[in-house]
Amino acid sequence: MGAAVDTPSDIRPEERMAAALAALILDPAAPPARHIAVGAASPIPAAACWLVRKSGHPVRLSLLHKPSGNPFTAGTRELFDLTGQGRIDLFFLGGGQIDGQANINLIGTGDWPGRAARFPGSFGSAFMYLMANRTILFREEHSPRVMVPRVDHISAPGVSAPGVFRRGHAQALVTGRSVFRFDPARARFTLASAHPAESAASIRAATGFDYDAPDPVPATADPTPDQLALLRGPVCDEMLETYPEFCRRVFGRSATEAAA
Amino acid sequence: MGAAVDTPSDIRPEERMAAALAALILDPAAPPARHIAVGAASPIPAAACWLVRKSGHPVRLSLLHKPSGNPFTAGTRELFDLTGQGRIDLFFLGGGQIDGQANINLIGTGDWPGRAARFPGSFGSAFMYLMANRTILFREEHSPRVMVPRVDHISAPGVSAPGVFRRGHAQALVTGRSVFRFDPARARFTLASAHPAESAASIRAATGFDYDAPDPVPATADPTPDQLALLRGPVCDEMLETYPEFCRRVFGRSATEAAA
Amino acid sequence: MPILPLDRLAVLVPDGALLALPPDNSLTPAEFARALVRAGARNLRLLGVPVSGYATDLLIGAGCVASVQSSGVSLGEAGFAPRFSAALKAGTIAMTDATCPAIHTMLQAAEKGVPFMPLRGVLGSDILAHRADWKVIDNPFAAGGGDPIVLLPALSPDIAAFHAMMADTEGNVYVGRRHELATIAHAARRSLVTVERIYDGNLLEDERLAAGTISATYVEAVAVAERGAWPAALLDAYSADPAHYAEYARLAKTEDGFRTYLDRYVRRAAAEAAE
Amino acid sequence: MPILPLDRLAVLVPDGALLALPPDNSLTPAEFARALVRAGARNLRLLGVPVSGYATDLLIGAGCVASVQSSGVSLGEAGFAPRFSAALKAGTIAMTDATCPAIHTMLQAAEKGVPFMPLRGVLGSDILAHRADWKVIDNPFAAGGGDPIVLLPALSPDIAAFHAMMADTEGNVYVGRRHELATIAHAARRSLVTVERIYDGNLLEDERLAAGTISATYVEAVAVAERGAWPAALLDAYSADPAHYAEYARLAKTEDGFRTYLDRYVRRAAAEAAE
Repeated sequence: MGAAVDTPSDIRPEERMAAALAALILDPAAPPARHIAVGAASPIPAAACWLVRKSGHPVRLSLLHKPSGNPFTAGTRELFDLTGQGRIDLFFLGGGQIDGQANINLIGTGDWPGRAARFPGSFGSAFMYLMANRTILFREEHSPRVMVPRVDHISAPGVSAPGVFRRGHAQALVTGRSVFRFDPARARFTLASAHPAESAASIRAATGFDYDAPDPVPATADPTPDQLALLRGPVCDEMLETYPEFCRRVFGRSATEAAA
Repeated sequence: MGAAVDTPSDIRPEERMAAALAALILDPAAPPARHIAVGAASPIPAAACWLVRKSGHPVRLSLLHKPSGNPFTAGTRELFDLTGQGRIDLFFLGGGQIDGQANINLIGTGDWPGRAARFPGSFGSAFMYLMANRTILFREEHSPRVMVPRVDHISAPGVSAPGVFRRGHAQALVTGRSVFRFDPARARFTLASAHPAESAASIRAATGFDYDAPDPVPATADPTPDQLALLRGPVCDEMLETYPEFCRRVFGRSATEAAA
Repeated sequence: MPILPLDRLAVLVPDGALLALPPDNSLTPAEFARALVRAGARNLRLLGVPVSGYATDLLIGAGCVASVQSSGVSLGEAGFAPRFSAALKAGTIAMTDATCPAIHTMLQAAEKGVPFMPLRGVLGSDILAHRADWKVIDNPFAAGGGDPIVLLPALSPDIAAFHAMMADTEGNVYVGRRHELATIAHAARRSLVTVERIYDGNLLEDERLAAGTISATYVEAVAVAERGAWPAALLDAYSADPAHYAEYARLAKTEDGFRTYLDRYVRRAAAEAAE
Repeated sequence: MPILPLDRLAVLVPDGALLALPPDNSLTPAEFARALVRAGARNLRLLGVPVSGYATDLLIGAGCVASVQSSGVSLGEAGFAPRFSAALKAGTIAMTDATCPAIHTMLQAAEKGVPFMPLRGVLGSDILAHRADWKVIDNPFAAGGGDPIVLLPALSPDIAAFHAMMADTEGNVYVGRRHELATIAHAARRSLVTVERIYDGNLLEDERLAAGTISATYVEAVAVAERGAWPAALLDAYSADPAHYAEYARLAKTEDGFRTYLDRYVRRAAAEAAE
């Protein structure tokens, strides 16, 4: 066991993001999240979804990269088909760059296709962002190089031209420093809360794009002790197979321990 | 055992048609038939294909309605996809009506959709006839009501307008009385052979459409004793599961006998 | 995902529903069709995927059907579908003819969430001439144009019904190699499934069984119906019953004979089960 | 359908072939990629279906690759794909970006034998702006028009390569629940398949196994390669090897380190096998 996670008061940033994501998933003002899909390399959203489910909410989870027992029999294609059918209520997307219109860039910086710095690529974002009923954006790093005025390349657009078939938009953006809400009608973010040790000014300094902010800025709620216990216990149990490295780093647990 | 099929000289009409079809399948002038598909309710073509295979030709057979051990894992859709890919070299089609341009009608007669007499429907013919590399037409009944000047409705067209994507056409038409060859460039049949007891005049009288004919008209070859032995033995063995009624009627054998 | 008695499953089909049915050789829900007759279903719009057989003819004969879209209606070796033919002649049902790959394609478009999909072939068929809902465009990828191609609209059945080998208590259902059933379930708004038996465990967590399993995501409710495909075959579980097909074909030739069939095999069976 | 030694399978890939590869979580042919390195494959045009990982990075590092089309190239939890990133920076490979469902769709169009298929979404993405081969039309089924939709061309890989659980002597191969592999095989002109072992019998004649089997129709040749997906996982047969991914990611950061990796895991393994 890692000594760093022994006490509930010692909240890891990933745990805070997971709890913030869980609150957004359950937001009563948003359309219901009956079926949530989580893409590749998304351990924090996966943790948030398991937290929602282990908290007793009967949500259907489709975890794309769960090696065994996943719900699909045609791999990622079934996820995209499900989303095309309108059956995926919520998806998560990150971004190498994210701008104030909620455009995301997973391609790279500099000349196409990322001559300055190449990111892994757009994966399903160009489809999912338009076809899922809603999307929550997340990115741990909250800095001017990630949160930019305008992305170098658009993997998936935050808003679409009139007439373009689109089911949903970004509901919010969760980072290592704060939570933003997104209003697609205005194509603009509003700061919703700042994590502990952050302030209106520190968020403004870390963010390259313009946004609205209330005064004062509310503090992001801590995960409750129950939530922390769920995250470190049953949530981690579910994630060990898919995200062994994440579980080791955040929860101090290893897959071999679980298997033993 | 049915007494009617005990001697090779007692050739059943279905056996003659199967042998004639087998000769056409192996026609060296036609493109090679590496992969042949046989649709629903086509016992005579199925017998012809098994005869080719049991004669030692390494043809791949995809039998659509074989209940077990068939090659597909998406039912008929996989057959149509295979054909779309250009992988089906030969298919068989029948017709409630067949006309001199090789149009086939599986819809019915009278007003659409077959108010005078309704046939079962077009099945995959509207696709297969254009997309298989070649097609052999077959129909046991050879009469003016089946072989018509012009079909009442076209399920699938014998020839297509210039520019229409089409891989193949009818190679031939095999009936209970004769074999016709089809020339798509001229959209016209030529009588190739008449079965025993038929003549140039009897074929002409039984055929509602116009066609070319050699003089004299060759006789359709009898199935060889080896072919008859194959048909009544190993070919029937393969077909009992799919076509029990056909096997009982033509070969005098029943599935229970085979299972016993 | 509830496991219901069969008669409760049947009443989930509202009058007028667009109901997709697989054919006799592919997990046909025959006992479910008999339950629909007993439940007095009305004005069903049947979709054969891609063709139709016993279940469709039975429902037509029992007066449950307003229209049929299919690529073929027959009883296989037992011949033409008698109640279908009679109803068509009497003008009591509307018939929309299709061709098999077109039905698969319209469902695949719905599965994928696109408004249409193209299909080769079909041009020159009178089926196309009678389908105002099918369009022909010039292939936009053909250099120079002049390459007409058919576009088919997405088709989402209100309900897909089929008979699977088994279901687990999550609602995952096992259809084995018949993957085309997954497309029907994906394309339909709701799937109602009868099964031979309930599987003890999660079908998707067994790698071997998962390959032939449709996720509960698509399944609204399940009912157990032993030998529920009869008189059709079910995978390797049981063979078709040609004698019964022949009996059905003989009786259903006439209205009276069909009533005898209903009394003998549809209504009496239920009465006996209720005793 | 021949069962070949692995090195004989690798030489069936001609220089310049458009080679489709599934990603690390879906039967990736890792050992086959190592055999391609040993065989000195050149100018391969790799297609990630729909994304790319270890095998693609390895082939790029070994100089086998001219271009990559993919929706993402990464080593998962082990981070970015180092040889891909270096080659892209150096300009030694051409990159064509896509988005996952677009790659599935282009293969499905080839599977179906149609010249194109539509896909929702994608509009407004710069991926579309950089794809001269993708078109936007006004949905012909939208009343009144004004509904733009993307059309994607059919894509037929010259060769699909993947690592399946087993093959039978007919050439049928078992991929279990990973049905998307069937689409790759259907769309490709030829499929080359490595397997853990040869199955004694006909996979398509066992109803349970048939559900996860791809027909030999699509398979050109098979080779046995035990643990052939390593360091990736293979269904429920073995898990991924995160330590090896980490070692690869560390070594492949530099050209020299990558050479060390090749000597240690790609070239030496073959030399040992040849002894």
